[in-house]
Amino acid sequence: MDTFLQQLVNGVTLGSVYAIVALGYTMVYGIIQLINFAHGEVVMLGAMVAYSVIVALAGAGGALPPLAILAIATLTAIPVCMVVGYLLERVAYRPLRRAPRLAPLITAIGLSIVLQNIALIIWTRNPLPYPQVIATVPYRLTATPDGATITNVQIGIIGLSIVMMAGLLLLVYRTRFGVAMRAVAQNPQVAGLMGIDINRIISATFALGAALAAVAGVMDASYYGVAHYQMGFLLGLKAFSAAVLGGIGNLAGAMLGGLLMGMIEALGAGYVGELTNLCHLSGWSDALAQRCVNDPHLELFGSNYQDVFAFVVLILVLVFRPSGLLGERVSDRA
Amino acid sequence: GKEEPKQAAAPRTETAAAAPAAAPAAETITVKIGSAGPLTGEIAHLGKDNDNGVRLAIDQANEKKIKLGGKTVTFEVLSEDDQADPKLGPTIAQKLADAKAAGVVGHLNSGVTIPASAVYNQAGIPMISGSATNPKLTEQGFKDIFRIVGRDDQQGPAVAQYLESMKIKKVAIADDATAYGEGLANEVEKTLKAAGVNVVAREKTNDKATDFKAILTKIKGRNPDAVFYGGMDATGGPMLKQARELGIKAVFSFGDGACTDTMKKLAGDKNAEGFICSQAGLPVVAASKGFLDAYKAKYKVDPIIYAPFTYDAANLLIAAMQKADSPDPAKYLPDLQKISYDGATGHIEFDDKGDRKLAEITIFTMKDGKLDPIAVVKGGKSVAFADFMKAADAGTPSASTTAPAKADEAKK
Amino acid sequence: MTGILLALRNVAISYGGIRAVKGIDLEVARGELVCLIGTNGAGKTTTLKGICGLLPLTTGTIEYDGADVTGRPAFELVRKGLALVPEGRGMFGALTIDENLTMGAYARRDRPVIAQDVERVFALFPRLKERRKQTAGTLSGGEQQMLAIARAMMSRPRMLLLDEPSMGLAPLMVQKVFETILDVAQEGVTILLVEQNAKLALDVADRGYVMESGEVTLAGKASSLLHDPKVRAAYLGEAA
Amino acid sequence: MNHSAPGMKTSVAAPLAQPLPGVRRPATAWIGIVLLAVALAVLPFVLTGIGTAWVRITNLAILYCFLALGLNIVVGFAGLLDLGYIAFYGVGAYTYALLASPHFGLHLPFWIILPIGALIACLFGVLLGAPTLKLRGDYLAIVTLGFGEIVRIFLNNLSRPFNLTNGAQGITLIDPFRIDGFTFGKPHTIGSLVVSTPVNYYYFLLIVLVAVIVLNLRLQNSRVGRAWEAIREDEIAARAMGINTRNMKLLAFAMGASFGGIAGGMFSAMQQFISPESFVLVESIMVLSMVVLGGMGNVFGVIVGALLLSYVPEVLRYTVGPAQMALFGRTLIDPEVIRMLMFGLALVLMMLFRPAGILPSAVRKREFETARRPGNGQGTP
Amino acid sequence: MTGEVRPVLLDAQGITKRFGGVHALSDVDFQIRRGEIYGLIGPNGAGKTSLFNVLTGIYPADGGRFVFDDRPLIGLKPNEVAEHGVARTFQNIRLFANLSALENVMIGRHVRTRAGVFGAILRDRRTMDEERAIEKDAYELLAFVGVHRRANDLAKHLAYGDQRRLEIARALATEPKLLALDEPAAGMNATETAGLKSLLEQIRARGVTILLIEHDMKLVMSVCDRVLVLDYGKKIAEGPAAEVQRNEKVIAAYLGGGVELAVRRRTSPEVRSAVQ
Ligand SMILES: Nc1ncnc2c1ncn2[C@@H]1O[C@H](COP(=O)(O)OP(=O)(O)OP(=O)(O)O)[C@@H](O)[C@H]1O
Ligand SMILES: Nc1ncnc2c1ncn2[C@@H]1O[C@H](COP(=O)(O)OP(=O)(O)OP(=O)(O)O)[C@@H](O)[C@H]1O
Ligand SMILES: [Mg+2]
Ligand SMILES: [Mg+2]
Repeated sequence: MDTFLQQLVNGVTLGSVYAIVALGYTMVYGIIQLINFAHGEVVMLGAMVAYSVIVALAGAGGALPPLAILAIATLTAIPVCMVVGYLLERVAYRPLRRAPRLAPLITAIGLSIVLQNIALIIWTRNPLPYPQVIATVPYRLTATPDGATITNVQIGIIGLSIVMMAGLLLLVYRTRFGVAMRAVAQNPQVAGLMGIDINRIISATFALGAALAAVAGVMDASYYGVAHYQMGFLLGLKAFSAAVLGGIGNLAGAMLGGLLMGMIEALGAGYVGELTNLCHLSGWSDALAQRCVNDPHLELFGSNYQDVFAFVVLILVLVFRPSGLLGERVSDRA
Repeated sequence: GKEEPKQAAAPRTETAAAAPAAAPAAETITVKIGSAGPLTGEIAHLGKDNDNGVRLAIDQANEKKIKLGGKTVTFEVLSEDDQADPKLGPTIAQKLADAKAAGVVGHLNSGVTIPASAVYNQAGIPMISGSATNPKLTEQGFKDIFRIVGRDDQQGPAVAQYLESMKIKKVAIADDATAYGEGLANEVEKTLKAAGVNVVAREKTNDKATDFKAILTKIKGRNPDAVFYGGMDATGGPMLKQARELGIKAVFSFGDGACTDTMKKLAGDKNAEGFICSQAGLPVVAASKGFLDAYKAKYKVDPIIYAPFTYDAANLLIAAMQKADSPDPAKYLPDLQKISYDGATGHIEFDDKGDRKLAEITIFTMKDGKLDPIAVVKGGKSVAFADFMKAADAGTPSASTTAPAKADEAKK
Repeated sequence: MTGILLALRNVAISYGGIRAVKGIDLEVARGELVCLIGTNGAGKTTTLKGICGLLPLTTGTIEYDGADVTGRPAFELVRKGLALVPEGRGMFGALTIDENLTMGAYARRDRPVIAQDVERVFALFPRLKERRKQTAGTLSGGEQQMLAIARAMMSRPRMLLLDEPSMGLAPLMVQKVFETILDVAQEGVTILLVEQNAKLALDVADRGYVMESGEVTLAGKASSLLHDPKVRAAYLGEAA
Repeated sequence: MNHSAPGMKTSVAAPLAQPLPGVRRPATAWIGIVLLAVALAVLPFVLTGIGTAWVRITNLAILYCFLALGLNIVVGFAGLLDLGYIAFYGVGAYTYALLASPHFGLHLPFWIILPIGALIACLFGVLLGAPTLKLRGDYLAIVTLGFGEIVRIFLNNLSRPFNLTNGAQGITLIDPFRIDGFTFGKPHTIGSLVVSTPVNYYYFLLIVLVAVIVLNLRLQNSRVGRAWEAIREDEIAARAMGINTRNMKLLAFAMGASFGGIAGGMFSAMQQFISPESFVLVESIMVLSMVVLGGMGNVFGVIVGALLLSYVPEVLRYTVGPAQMALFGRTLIDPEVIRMLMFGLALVLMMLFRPAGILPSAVRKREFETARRPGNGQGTP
Repeated sequence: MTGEVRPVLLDAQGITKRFGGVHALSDVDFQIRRGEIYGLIGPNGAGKTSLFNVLTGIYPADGGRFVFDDRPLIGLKPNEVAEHGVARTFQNIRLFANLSALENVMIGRHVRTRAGVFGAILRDRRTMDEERAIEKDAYELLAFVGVHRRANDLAKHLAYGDQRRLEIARALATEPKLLALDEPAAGMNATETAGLKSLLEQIRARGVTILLIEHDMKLVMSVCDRVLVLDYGKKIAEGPAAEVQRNEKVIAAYLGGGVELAVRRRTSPEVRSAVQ
């Protein structure tokens, strides 16, 4: 049971990161129906910029308290990423707003390659050990001596994610900017007729998503301890899947999807093997029982199928709820 | 493009030069050595490292003004990026064949090396890989394909034997689901099981992962005494770090892909302390201080993993050419097959298949922030490093293949 | 300050190569209700879109409230009190009726008055009040048309451009909509009305323009257009 | 009243406005085709002159043409965004590898395996299509992406507990194509002409490519092709017109998948070694980029896209390093990094300047451009 | 025409459709006879379009059944309904916007033609003959509705009225027994509507039964044999057009007191003076 609790903690932490990244995808998708394939790269840039700042500050005597270093690093990464996000939209997506749907998808892929290679030039191709400015302190969750723990870093990540998500929800559902965002998402031309400056709203949405991505990048890298110029790709992909799982274009959906994705991955890796252990069936066949004496973990699907598990859940959800968990069923009036 | 005439021209001069009586003695010839590996993509840092190894060897050879057939040779490195993409393997091989490379060092991964090897074989160009560990590479029956790194089924058992010698009861095994990582882990698993060690978990992640908490938590639940991970330092380091964070106290062990200083940086000094890893051949630090210094002097960084092997591979090609007194593959190939050479990674001889003969495998541990050799495994036996060195000093046959001079360096 | 609120001078608009509007002049005085009629494809919608800054002009200028607003983006004009009820209604499909109305008032900042205005449009269109939490995308065609007009009124425009407001409305509803238009006009809002129901349009309007193939072919008092034999033949379904 | 059968008989007898499809080609077109054929026939020898590597690159490019054409059926014709297309390629490749290698000791001839591979891939296509038919747009994209990953992960892991695919180690010593003792895997000498292995395959690939192109063109201009177009434009209206959208979408998936399967088989034979590394997501993305960049829905556009994206990186490989040397006298940045940078930038720029693709299909072009000849009739009835 | 009772083509019994709490259709019964033009009117949101959607299989019904040409329709998919001989147009035009007018109509022929993948690839004689027939039929239909001069123009570039007619041609291409038109006159002026009227009559003359949703009373009154009136999803009246027009309930719910009168009454003195 302790293992289960630990997996849950792992899953929620990872899920929080996914959720924050997924929000960026979902906002951009919601507003201009674009899968911003380069979003993962913005996450990576966030981690990298913060890395340089941390290294510089920590190297410069270390007079600053660790939390301050981390804060300064993140606060530097955020505007850099916002500018990158803004530029992405301005240079590569805006001119294609009326183009066939897949054209911006390809520019997004192109930009993703470009950003990766720029990062490669700046930060080398080696995996960078992410400075651990904050010493990890585990807190025990149960009475068992060697049981499940939650670390201060995990608590920080989960807490910060919740704060950011709440802030975003407030922004989108309680402010004029938020309403305008949703209106542009629905029908940009008419939104213009309501007095909304569409371009500004779209740019702002990109910048906002990029700011979240920057924070997510720092969280991810400092949690797992590495940053790499290609770290954004897989993370982005997972987060994008999470956004779809929750219902793309839907903020609450992205959060739910992110959390679920994190937990599915953790629990999937942790338990699929156990569930598909052929040795549970040794009663049925002697040959099997024989093999199981030597090898009690004759797992049909082990942690190697972790991603399969995640995608199967995704596909099942979409088969039964074609617009994702919380996606509005935009009924197509005939 | 513009380069075509140049490329077409280059081999011509070379072939002319290779013809014995054609030129006066003062003439120099250019011999091209291919260096193939991923220079872009996920594991480009390793590819670059390999390339650096080759370049170092070639630079040194050029300084020596080697003569072949009476002519001074300028060696030239043709670096090709295979992007670690199996599909590109044959294309790159063909490019090197077209450019009339006299020999090739590469590629990095088995997945690329295997399809490429067929092309080298057809073109009759000797190829030596310093890092492709998949046994299949040399099982294809190609006479001109060699490797100087331990095969998975040599290295894997070695680590396993060492673990076994530590009297470990329960082991968890993980790999990165690549040909390298999986192959190695499979061999470790096989050997351990045969020795009656309980393998309590067999997990997989992937070579791009950063999150290992899920499988580590599962492993923790099984309470192993040791964990073996088949994979590279880029994933091995973070894994080690996360394991310690989760409170896993088991001994961590790795293959050569994670037998690097990078581990210390990625895992954190404290976490890295005490992990075990293996490397084919005799310890880098010991056997070839010369190589290490030269590498550091030239590139301002430490070699990552396989650079000493590719360095040796390039030197092997040159040595064979010198023996045959010709850069013509057909001429020097027999000499390459029969070669006996002391390199940065120890003594090298090839068996019939083109694999390194009876390679020693050294076990290291991270001690006080440094990779320390603790044992040498050879022919299925693990000998403590100090004992091995003593034996080498005494000139006991068990270490006869090691050049004493190198062992001396190691002692100090 | 002149009495003219909106003036188009030699306005031409094309879609790529096709000239949909070929250099027209059109004026609307403050407080006036002007209608623009014409066959399908005459360029009426194109003209309205051009005025609102949704389409770029190839030539010509547009003056609104004494200022040259040629080439200004739509949102700026809305902030100056120009509102368009677009053809095809332009719903925010996934937003509720309430939210659509809020969007209409986006350019305004007087919250309490906005709430009052919501009640005012609900009084005009009780049907909308019944469905206020329903998403606009699922409303019937007529309901959407009502919402579009209501939403435009939420911006408290000084000038309202209506593109075929009666399209798809039941007779009773058409009646209501036109009553509303007159009410709005009476409040002092200037109106430019594009309408297929020429009879009705000319009935309520002060002046009218007739467009054909991108050109204004007739203009004058609504009453005189109503009796023009060419108009009667082409738009009122009467034999010439 | 007279109940005549509701039908097409109408009193309005109008002359047809344009010639019917399937028109005869003029003589000049035939000459062009013959010239092109000759050019393609001698191409490998010209390329060998530059370097045999170029023949191999060309072979891979043709293989990508197959893939892009197959994906074009799904994405370009039927409008279904598929990000996991490479899975079918993988299925085809593994089918070939398992049936013609020492792995299971089977050595079936290729003309039997290729159809089997196509069939199995086709089955996978239906398997993927069936549960996802209701999904639209980007939801479909992510599901197909997931499917592609699932297939790859299975290929990578089906080595235990029972060894089906040999896992990440891949399958070695795959048989090359063989016809009656003639093997594609070895050079042959005809008179004084040496026909190398890649050249052998080149001709085979070229013939298949021509067949595939004809097939695509014919499909596009057919009742089936129109039904796909209708679905892409407006699914609800298409259904109301009596088009069985479910079957037509499945058909698109199945056909696209079969193409992928055949291409996979050929890849296996050419490489003689395959491992799951060749069937990763990035490959799917690459093929999609070829389709979109070339001009979705236009068979020739797609081919241009495939050739371009296959050759550009190779050309850059040959030029970037030397160019840098010429400009700065030394290598400032790794040529490979610059190559990737330029490749990424090229994708962006080409899309910015030709958003509908390099050779847009008639329909896609219309979608984007607002320009049009004015029609002559807007009359009332 | 009036005296003779024609056989029933479509028999609808107890049709019910709900959207959440909204009862779009409650227990609607009606019958359409062969060869007639049957009107469907009612206030906005009465459920007319919903009835079309249920009939053509786009929405599943929550209750009731349709018997069409002696075969039950309920539960069929839209394409199956089309195969049975029901074609429709859409209130918000749904043409294949980026295809030419001709291609739009050719797609309409899909359900009455057979060629499959193999035919397409092999191009056998039968397929080619069929292709030619499809194109010829499609062009004739375009001519029939009067948009043949724009056969090669994109649907989205056609003027609104032409688009409406093109939609009708596309629907006719499926050789329907029943043609369901959703507000075909919307956006047309009186003169254009008169043209539409004659088109409807020509279609009827070809033996196609028509179900017509329209708000243009002049058109409804002049072409419809019988009219069904819906209000809030319920049937409030049915019968010959003239009769329905006088029905009190229909006047109260739908027709009102005549547009012009009401407008005049409300017109302000200033405006009135300006108008006169
Ligand atoms: N997006 C477009 N692209 C190309 N041509 C267009 C486009 N929109 C309209 N047109 C053409 O421009 C001309 C004018 O169209 P417009 O919509 O302004 O006419 P309208 O007077 O509003 O007609 P309706 O009464 O049918 O609404 C028509 O010929 C139409 O086909
Ligand atoms: N998909 C849907 N989801 C929710 N409500 C719907 C949906 N479709 C229709 N409705 C509701 O059902 C009712 C009937 O709508 P319908 O479109 O059938 O009206 P209609 O009679 O065609 O009106 P109009 O004349 O304005 O077109 C309306 O109140 C509408 O809001
Ligand atoms: Mg219009
Ligand atoms: Mg309706």
